[in-house]
Amino acid sequence: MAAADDLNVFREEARQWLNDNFPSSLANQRPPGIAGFGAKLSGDWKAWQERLGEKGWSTPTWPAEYGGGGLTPEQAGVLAKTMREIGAISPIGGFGTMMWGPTLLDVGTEEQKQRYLPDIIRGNLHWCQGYSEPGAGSDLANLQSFAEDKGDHFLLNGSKVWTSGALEADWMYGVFRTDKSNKYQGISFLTLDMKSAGVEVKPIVLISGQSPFNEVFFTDVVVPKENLIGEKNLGWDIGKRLLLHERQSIAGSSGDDDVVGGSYDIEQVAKDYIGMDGDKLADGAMRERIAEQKMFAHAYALTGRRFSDEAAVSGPSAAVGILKVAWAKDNQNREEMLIEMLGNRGLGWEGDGFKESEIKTVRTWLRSKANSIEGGTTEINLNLVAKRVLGLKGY
Amino acid sequence: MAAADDLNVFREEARQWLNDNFPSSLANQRPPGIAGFGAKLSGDWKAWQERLGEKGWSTPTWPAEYGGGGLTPEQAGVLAKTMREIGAISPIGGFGTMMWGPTLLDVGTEEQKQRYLPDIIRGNLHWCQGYSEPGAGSDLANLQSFAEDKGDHFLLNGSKVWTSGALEADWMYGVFRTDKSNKYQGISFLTLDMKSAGVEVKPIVLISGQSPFNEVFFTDVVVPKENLIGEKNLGWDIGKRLLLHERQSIAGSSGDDDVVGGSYDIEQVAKDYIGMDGDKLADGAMRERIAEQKMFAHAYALTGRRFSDEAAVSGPSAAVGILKVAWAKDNQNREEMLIEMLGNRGLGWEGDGFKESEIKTVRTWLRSKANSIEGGTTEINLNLVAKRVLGLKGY
Amino acid sequence: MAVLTEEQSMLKDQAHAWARDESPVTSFRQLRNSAAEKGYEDNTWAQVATMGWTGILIPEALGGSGMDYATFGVVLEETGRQLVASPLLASGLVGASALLLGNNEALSQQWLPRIADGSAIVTLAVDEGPHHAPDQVAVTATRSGEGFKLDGSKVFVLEGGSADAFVVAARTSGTAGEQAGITLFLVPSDTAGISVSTLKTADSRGYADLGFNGVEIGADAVLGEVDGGFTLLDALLDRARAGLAAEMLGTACEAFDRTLEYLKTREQFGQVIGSFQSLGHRAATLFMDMEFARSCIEAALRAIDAEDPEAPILCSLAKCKAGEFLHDMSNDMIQMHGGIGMTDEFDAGFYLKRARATEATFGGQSFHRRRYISHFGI
Amino acid sequence: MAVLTEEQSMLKDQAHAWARDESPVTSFRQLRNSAAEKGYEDNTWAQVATMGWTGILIPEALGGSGMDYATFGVVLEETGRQLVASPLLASGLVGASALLLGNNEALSQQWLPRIADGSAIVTLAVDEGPHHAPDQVAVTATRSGEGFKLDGSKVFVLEGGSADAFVVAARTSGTAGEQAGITLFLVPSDTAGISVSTLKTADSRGYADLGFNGVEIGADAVLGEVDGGFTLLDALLDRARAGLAAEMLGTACEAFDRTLEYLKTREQFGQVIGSFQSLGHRAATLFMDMEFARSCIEAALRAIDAEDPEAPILCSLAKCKAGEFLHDMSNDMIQMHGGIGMTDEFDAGFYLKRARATEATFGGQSFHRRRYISHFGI
Repeated sequence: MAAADDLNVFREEARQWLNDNFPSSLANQRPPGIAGFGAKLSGDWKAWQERLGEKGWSTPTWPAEYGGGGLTPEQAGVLAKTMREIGAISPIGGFGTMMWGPTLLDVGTEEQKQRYLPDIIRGNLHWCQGYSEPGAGSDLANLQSFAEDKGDHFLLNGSKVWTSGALEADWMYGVFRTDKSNKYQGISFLTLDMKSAGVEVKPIVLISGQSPFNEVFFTDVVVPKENLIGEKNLGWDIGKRLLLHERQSIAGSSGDDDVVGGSYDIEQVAKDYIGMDGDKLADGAMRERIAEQKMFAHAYALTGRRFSDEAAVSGPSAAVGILKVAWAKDNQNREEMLIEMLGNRGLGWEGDGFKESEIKTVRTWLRSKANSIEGGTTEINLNLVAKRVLGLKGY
Repeated sequence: MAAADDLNVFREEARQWLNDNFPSSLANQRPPGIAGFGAKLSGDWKAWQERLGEKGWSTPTWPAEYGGGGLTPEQAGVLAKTMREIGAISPIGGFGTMMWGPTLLDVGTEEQKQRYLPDIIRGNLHWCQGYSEPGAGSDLANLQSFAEDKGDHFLLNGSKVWTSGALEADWMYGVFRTDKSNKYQGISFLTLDMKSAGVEVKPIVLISGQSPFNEVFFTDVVVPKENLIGEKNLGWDIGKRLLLHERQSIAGSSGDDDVVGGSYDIEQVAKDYIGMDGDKLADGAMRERIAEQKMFAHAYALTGRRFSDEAAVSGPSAAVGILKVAWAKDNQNREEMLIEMLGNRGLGWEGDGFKESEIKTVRTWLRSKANSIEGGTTEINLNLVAKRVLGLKGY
Repeated sequence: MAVLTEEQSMLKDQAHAWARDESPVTSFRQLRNSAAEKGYEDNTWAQVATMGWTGILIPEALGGSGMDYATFGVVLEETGRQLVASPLLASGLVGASALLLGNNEALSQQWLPRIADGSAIVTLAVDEGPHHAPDQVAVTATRSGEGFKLDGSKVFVLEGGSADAFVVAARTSGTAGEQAGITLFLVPSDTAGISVSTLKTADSRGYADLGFNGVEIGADAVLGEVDGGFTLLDALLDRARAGLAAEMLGTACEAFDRTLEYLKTREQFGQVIGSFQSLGHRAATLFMDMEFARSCIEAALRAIDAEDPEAPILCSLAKCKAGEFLHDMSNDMIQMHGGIGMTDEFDAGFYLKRARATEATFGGQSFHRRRYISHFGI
Repeated sequence: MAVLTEEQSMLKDQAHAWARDESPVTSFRQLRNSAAEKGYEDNTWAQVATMGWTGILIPEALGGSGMDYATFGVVLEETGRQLVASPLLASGLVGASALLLGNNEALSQQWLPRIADGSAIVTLAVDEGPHHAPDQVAVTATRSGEGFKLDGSKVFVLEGGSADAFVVAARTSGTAGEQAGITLFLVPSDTAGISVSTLKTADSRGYADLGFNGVEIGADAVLGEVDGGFTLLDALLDRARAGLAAEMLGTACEAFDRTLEYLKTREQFGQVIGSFQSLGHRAATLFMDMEFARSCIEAALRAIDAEDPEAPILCSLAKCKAGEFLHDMSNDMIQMHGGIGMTDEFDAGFYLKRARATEATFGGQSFHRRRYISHFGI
């Protein structure tokens, strides 16, 4: 009972603080961009970013000593609910809060935590992730970018690929080869300043015509020794741990969204492009497929929420790999259904002949094809679940 | 043009012979059982069996010297079409005509062909197939039944499982271990008389309550040396070749059936158990699923026919493995749809509470679960196609 | 799995141990082989009642323990694992819920103590055709003196052959297809004019078709409102669906566990078959389906307990996801076991047959997809 | 593949070599990059015409070679492999078929020689909404003097921006949704009152929306029967569907071949990725889909040539199976290539975009499932 009372006290405290600090002009508004992922906010959004970051509630459960909120998981749940109720959305995010910060909390030195975490919490720096390399594909540990140990620094040469946000990023964290004689035990986890001499970024044009990803080239880039996270040559375990946080963040984000009746209104598209027969969609087969899609998304959201609750108790589990698989499947299925419902309007590329919403749907559909490849292919994630969760051999 | 003329001459010959020999009482009748697979026919059916077998048209393309029809593939096509037109169905079939005979034609000695083929052609003997063994599963070559070479005979001990029709069979052909030191090069292809001392047959009860399969136990069974087909220890290749004929026979049989509007009337079940809304099924989603099922079956039949035509030119190909996979998928999908449409009537097991057709549907549905296991599992067949047709490594 | 209360943990352990030791699948096999008409063993039923599971939902004052649906779900999941055959769901959950929701004090006083101690079986009679369709009620309840007269027939009534009373959905006005005009009645099974025909089903459980031929009942037999019974029926059915979904989850989880164990031990071509990626990936996908189904079922049960207005869509979601997972799992249990899975000697057939029976009960996957999407205006 | 005639074999080899050498996917890439309004290169089109493919169906007396649809399919399969962009299907097959079936000697004499030598493009204007629905024609053709006056609009007309004439399905009586009352007209594109708006589509081909505003045409513009045009339209569409299905098969086969090659050469974790069973089984399944699609398409084309009454259901079967295979294959081409498949630099995106465009043209998979099943009385 005492615990429940404490939560009520906290709820009041949170309400009061939000009342004093959340600009009412932003209620139910989506941020124009994410601080910590390329956006430089201004006006009320900038003020909100600063106040939230100062309070540490952008990362509610991170320790207060590094600038985090220092809340218990229960309190963080109350905070999230309270923010939802008044339509307050955090504009701070990106790789820093989702993956890099949690990993650093697990494995960083005290000094490294003091150095990196405060800026992540405030959304001051935009981090990008240097993992994939040309030719490596799903075999992530097949790294060629070589950080040669030069005594007081590493000298980095090579390249990374599929790096999202690299064009605007301030810093990169990633995995790099430091020993060519040992595949897994020859990888180190490093950070590097993207403004360092010898770093070059080149956008990749996708089939959607957009360029959310980049190639990053390193030519004799000097990386100070202090940028080594964990031990030299033992960075692969840190890298894998971070990926668990990545998948967990997918689980967490789904749990926060109100997927049922969410913002992507497949029902409206169905009404507009197929039409109704009384109170039912005129196409009975499509109606049932929409139901399947929405129910899958609903089950996914409930599972994400449950896994988040369980992770708050026992830490991230390899079981979240199924959420990554499900997320890709659901996205791709929904986008395909939208294209099918749009019919010949679902072929719009540009120009006045198509509505903006139609062209956007086509681009989003094409972009979604990467969902089952990025962040670990569906095949790799199923391998991981088979091995680590089900205990099967041979994966 | 000469060829076409010849075919016209043959068409007339076939019509005349059928007019003289096919009992008109049997027009469009299905035989009460298959001679060569357990049935002892009587009356008009027996007369028809004898005349057809004597003419060799039960196996139209087999060489006349062994009692076959001696027809070209084109002539056989004309014969099949002519028989369809007057509703004449051959009552001769089973493993002998489908797999064992074609294999024997490929690999048997002149003496063996003379010994076995005439009875197969006339449907005089019922053959069963001894392949699977307890515990071997998909690893068919993992054979334990041992035929010890005793000079003038083999002494057979062990058992076979999943042997269909063994209870009524006169003879068995199959693969048996003759060398324990070599997995694949220690197998021989033998025939044996099921009335031999030491052969015991025990039916297996399936989840459908039926017993189409048996276990067959061998205790010191004497198998004469003349029953060896091909060379000793080199029977595995013959065994595999026979399986190709098995899959080819699936292709061929589908091609003969008129699948579109076939005998299993899923539309009628839909009308009776779901109902109509005007000229369309009341359930739009189920209507589209039925369309998918029927179109898959149609595509399967067309492909079976095409593969048969091609095999007539170039012999059986591993590509027929996909027909086995498709056959299982289609059967199982159709049976599941029937059960779903029957609703709570699709749970009938026995008694007056259910119609005979309902109970039969339930039993058939349960039996169909074996379709993706028997005759090579779906997984094994996909492996074979990946390896032999697509040329992929590792299968 | 959601974090359990201490009470729920205890019940889960108790149910798990009892089912494993006292009523495992071999007990069900004996029952099936005996071809017992009523589809359960008296001894099993007596034990279920003795452990108090029949009274989980019933207030302490009426002989129960006054717990909630989430707790009931924990027990049903465990009995579902071993295919325990008893009227626990039909009477302890559905029958009891009808009285708990039915707002008829006299009937509650009369029947709930007997449901709680297992001395009475009360079951729901709703469907009249091959498919679940609660608004298609056509059995008529015409005014007759102070009471009503029932005519028509019901099908596929759970434990219909051994029930002491039926909760009958009948039409006091309107026509089949309308929600308005439906009324629920509690009718003792020995009332004159009722005929009961038991069914022999593939899952070997107790079902019956019922005939009502001028069955006279009093006005005091009404549960809920005359003509306004559909809301009550729908709420009652949602409880039935969520409870059945929990049982189905247990059945499917056991099928999953047994199959996974087989994948780890059965060798072919010199390696365990679970190391073949086609099987390993399928197992991982089934694991996903299992986790998704569990999330939905737990959410549905909690929503009922919390009187959450989203309970109806969550119950449809739960029943559908349980059905989809159990459907695929029961098929894959056979496929992954190969030939042995096809034999009656092995248990996989029991899981398959039970799967389709529970799928068809209280609405199959299609029914619930349509019920779910109708909440979204299309 | 069905056994080919000598003529077909020759044409197949010719088409294969020409597409590979003169109009491979890199040519299409250049076309796409040039953002040419009309969606094909004049030079490509001239070569296609010079090789006589535009005249395959047209009698020798009118400048063609008088071959059959099965032969046309052989060529389209090869051009489909390399995504060759030209009005060959729209004019050489569909436009020509309208005249061949339309029973209007004067129009045939006037247009068929020009279609055959590529100097005129004649295309079909049928749909008016986002989904293919030939009986939903609403464009009106009202009697006006000796002729008719057209009002309304058509969408998604193949090569609509460069066509010299349109075959327009219009309504001379009845209302949208009825088959009776539809009439086909051949209308030169420079007729007063026609407006043409070209579209920029994902597959970078030539499409246009058309507007008809009091377009006056003579009675001699009628193809087939006044009010009875639906039968002609349906037969014409079936030829279009079977021909397009052959082109789609080629597109999908090329995607299959390239992907299979990648599975055999790309290494990860020290082995070629095709050795992973999840990919190998998917490839084997796609092989099945490919073989099934081929059987259906060949049967449909042969049925058209043989005037088989089963041609309509075979054409729906062919278009549906081609669509299903191309849909899955275009998705799997990207997935199996991984990240590289997502880049514009690689060709997979072209196959994917072309796939959905052809799926939507002349009826998608759902349309044809429903058309097929309607033949079975449900």
